[in-house]
Amino acid sequence: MSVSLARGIFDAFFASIKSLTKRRYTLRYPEQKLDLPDGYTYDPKTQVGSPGVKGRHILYLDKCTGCSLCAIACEGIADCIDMVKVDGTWPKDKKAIMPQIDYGRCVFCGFCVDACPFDCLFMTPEYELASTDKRKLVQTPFQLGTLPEKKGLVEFIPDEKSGAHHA
Amino acid sequence: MSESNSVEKRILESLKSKFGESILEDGWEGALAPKRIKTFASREKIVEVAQAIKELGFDQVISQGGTDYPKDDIFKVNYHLIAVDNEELKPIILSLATKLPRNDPKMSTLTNVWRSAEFHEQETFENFGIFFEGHPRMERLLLPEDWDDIPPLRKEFTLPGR
Amino acid sequence: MVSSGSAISVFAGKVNDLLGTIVEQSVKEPIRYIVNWGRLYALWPVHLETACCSVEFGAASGPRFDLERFGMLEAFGSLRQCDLLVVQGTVTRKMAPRLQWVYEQMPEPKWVIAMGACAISGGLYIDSYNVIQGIDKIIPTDVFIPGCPPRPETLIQGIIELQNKIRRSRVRS
Amino acid sequence: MEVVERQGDYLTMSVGPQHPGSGHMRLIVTVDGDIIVKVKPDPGYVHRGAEKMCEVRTYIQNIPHLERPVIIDSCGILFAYVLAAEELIGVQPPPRAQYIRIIMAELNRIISHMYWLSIYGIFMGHSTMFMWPMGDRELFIDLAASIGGTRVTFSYFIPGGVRNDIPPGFKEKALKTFDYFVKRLKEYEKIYFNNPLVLKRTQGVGVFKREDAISLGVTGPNLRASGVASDTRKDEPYSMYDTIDFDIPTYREGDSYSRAWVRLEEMRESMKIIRQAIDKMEAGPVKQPMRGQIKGKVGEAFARTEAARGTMFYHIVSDGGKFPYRVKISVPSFRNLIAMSHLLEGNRLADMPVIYWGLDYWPVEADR
Repeated sequence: MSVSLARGIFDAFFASIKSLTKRRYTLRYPEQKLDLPDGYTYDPKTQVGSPGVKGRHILYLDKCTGCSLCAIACEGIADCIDMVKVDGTWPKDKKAIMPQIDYGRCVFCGFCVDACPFDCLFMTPEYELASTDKRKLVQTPFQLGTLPEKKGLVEFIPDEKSGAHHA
Repeated sequence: MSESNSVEKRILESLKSKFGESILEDGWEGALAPKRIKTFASREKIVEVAQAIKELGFDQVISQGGTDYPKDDIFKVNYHLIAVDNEELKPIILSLATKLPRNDPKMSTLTNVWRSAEFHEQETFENFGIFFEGHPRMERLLLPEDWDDIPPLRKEFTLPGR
Repeated sequence: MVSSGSAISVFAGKVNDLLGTIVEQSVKEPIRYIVNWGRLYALWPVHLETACCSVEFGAASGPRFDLERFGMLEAFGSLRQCDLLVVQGTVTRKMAPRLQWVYEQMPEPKWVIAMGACAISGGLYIDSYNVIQGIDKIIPTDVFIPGCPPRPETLIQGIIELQNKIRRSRVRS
Repeated sequence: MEVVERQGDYLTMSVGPQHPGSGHMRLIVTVDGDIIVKVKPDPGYVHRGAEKMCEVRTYIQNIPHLERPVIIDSCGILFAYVLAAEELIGVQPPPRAQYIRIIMAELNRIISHMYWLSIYGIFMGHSTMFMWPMGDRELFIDLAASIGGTRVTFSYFIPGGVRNDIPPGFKEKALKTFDYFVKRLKEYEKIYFNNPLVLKRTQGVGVFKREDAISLGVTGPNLRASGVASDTRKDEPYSMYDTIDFDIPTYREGDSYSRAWVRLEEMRESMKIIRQAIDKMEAGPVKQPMRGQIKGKVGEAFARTEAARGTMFYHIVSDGGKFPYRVKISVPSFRNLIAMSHLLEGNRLADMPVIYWGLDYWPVEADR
């Protein structure tokens, strides 16, 4: 009994000590950022999406027709899309209304992307949306129209010799 | 498929021989499907039928819930039963249904037959206001303590803004 | 005599005021900086899980994201030594009074983070009969972290936002 | 468990909802000294009315909120809903979609068990066992996120298939992760499962007898730890599980220790299943296209699947409209809750966290 006890404790201790030689696990977030793939897109013809990250949306303003199908799809989910008036003239969008998304409600399910028949609402891998002001979470069509810069740098590598690490 | 179907048929036949055709009397759909048996019992006979089903080998209540039909003025209560300890019955789910009038939603509890029905019945009580006579703890479980509205899963309860 | 005496006292009072402002300006700002700096990197969160966002909070405390790099320690038993309340998800009608009690028991200064769409506005549960539509209706909230649930990176970004806010905040004497 | 009625002062206290060891539920515990005499669970702190909400949402719109009750196992809770909805709508997913579903469900099972394992570690004051699984869980989250898009809530299964194909290079990434993780599991055994200190705290604690486990309606790994080989994947093979070769780990003891072993073994089995599913998968469509408004035919459907915590069951009644008439969700945590008071009575208060979390009770799932 005492031998197995000692052996068990030694095994546990040794397994832990071994990890001192391994590489650092932590992603140092604000300096390092994960290399995420592109955002989620959807092909309305085949009705199949692409495997992509579901983050903040991107709206191609020149393609949007103001059909408000995205808002209808979201109505029963999170009710976060409002169709708002935008300045300027849009040849495809006579009513000049476009989606405005409230990220205080959005759940990033991507069903609005599935609902868009004109290839104009997709998702991007941007996730840095926290704010001290609730009103800033509402993004207007013009804010949604900008592509985020790609900041991703590091990948997660599982490697049992040197330990899982980011590089 | 035919072999597994025979097990279901045999169970249904044995129940039929005990309780007659009333075991099939459900106005909704057929009683037999692959791996599914749908039975019905009136609320006076439900404990008796449940006892017989338990003796066949169905030992757990996987789900118990009500459905509200204001048009027909009834509640339908479904017990879904599985057998975890019986190799032959393992693939089968047996549904035991009963109807209760909406103005007198009361039935006797099945916790004496299957203890696993206890929390499910409590939940049906608070969601529909169906009272289970003889239940050890007929009290509120999930809803807040100060709930004073009608039971939420009844059809006349509408969600705000819908 | 009277007038000259009052003139002197007025003068002395003005000098005193001026000195007071100079001293206050030169002392208060460093003190404010030091006090805020102390608060900044010692945020002790209350361990109150209100719903499913606690999973991602747990993941953020894990080794990959490691909130302790920002002075955020993990679970604590006592509310009396905590100064940060992270509301992790939906607040139901049954939980709302408990959340208020927890908030009232925490000592000043205290900050609140609303984590996840449910805590900010009700999220998916916009029409549920049992969900509070946003915690800023019941307790003052400092930082909003969108997502359902937010990625741990977003949570860390929100905590950095909170630290910036603390850095700017005034210190009561 | 037998409780000897004793003379003396009883103390009733409530554990939770703000308590490091409880999560978002309350247990009203009566103790005599440090022996628990009576436990009354008080759930409902996260009751969000999911069943009522289903009645005013379409079959597709129901998907995001139905997976929120258990976001660490979001595909597991959705699987049964999708199967029942498919029966009502009358669509069949293509075979490739079914294999992808199996991959996602099993990845979610590993993610869920890893989360459970890390919290189990911290409940026993074993900080290393919190850090290691929580860190290695991220590997599987990355795998699942590369398919589903988000970290935990994918909204990935829909009636008729899955929403997108798996990304190129998934197979290599997955196999690399499994090779790494299989070796890590051996280290877990060393530092935790064979650690004499952990053995002392878990062996013989919270014992479930086989008959009690069956009669109380316990399900999932907790039931398998008591010696009942009950697993829906074998009992009533849904999707493509009948083409895959795997075992159901069962233990006879029924204590907290064997409940932990069941889950550890299940992670190994899950990796085995995913390897086979990747190999068996053939190229093809991943979704049956559907036009127009999705409506269910009049009638009812019920389906069960094996989620990480046990058998998930959905009963959907349809009246032919675009909204389901009634959706009954029967979740494993809710059925395991009844066992909690039974198990805790007669044990010491200090063993409460071990027993409580050993059941893998997830309050959000139980409350819905």
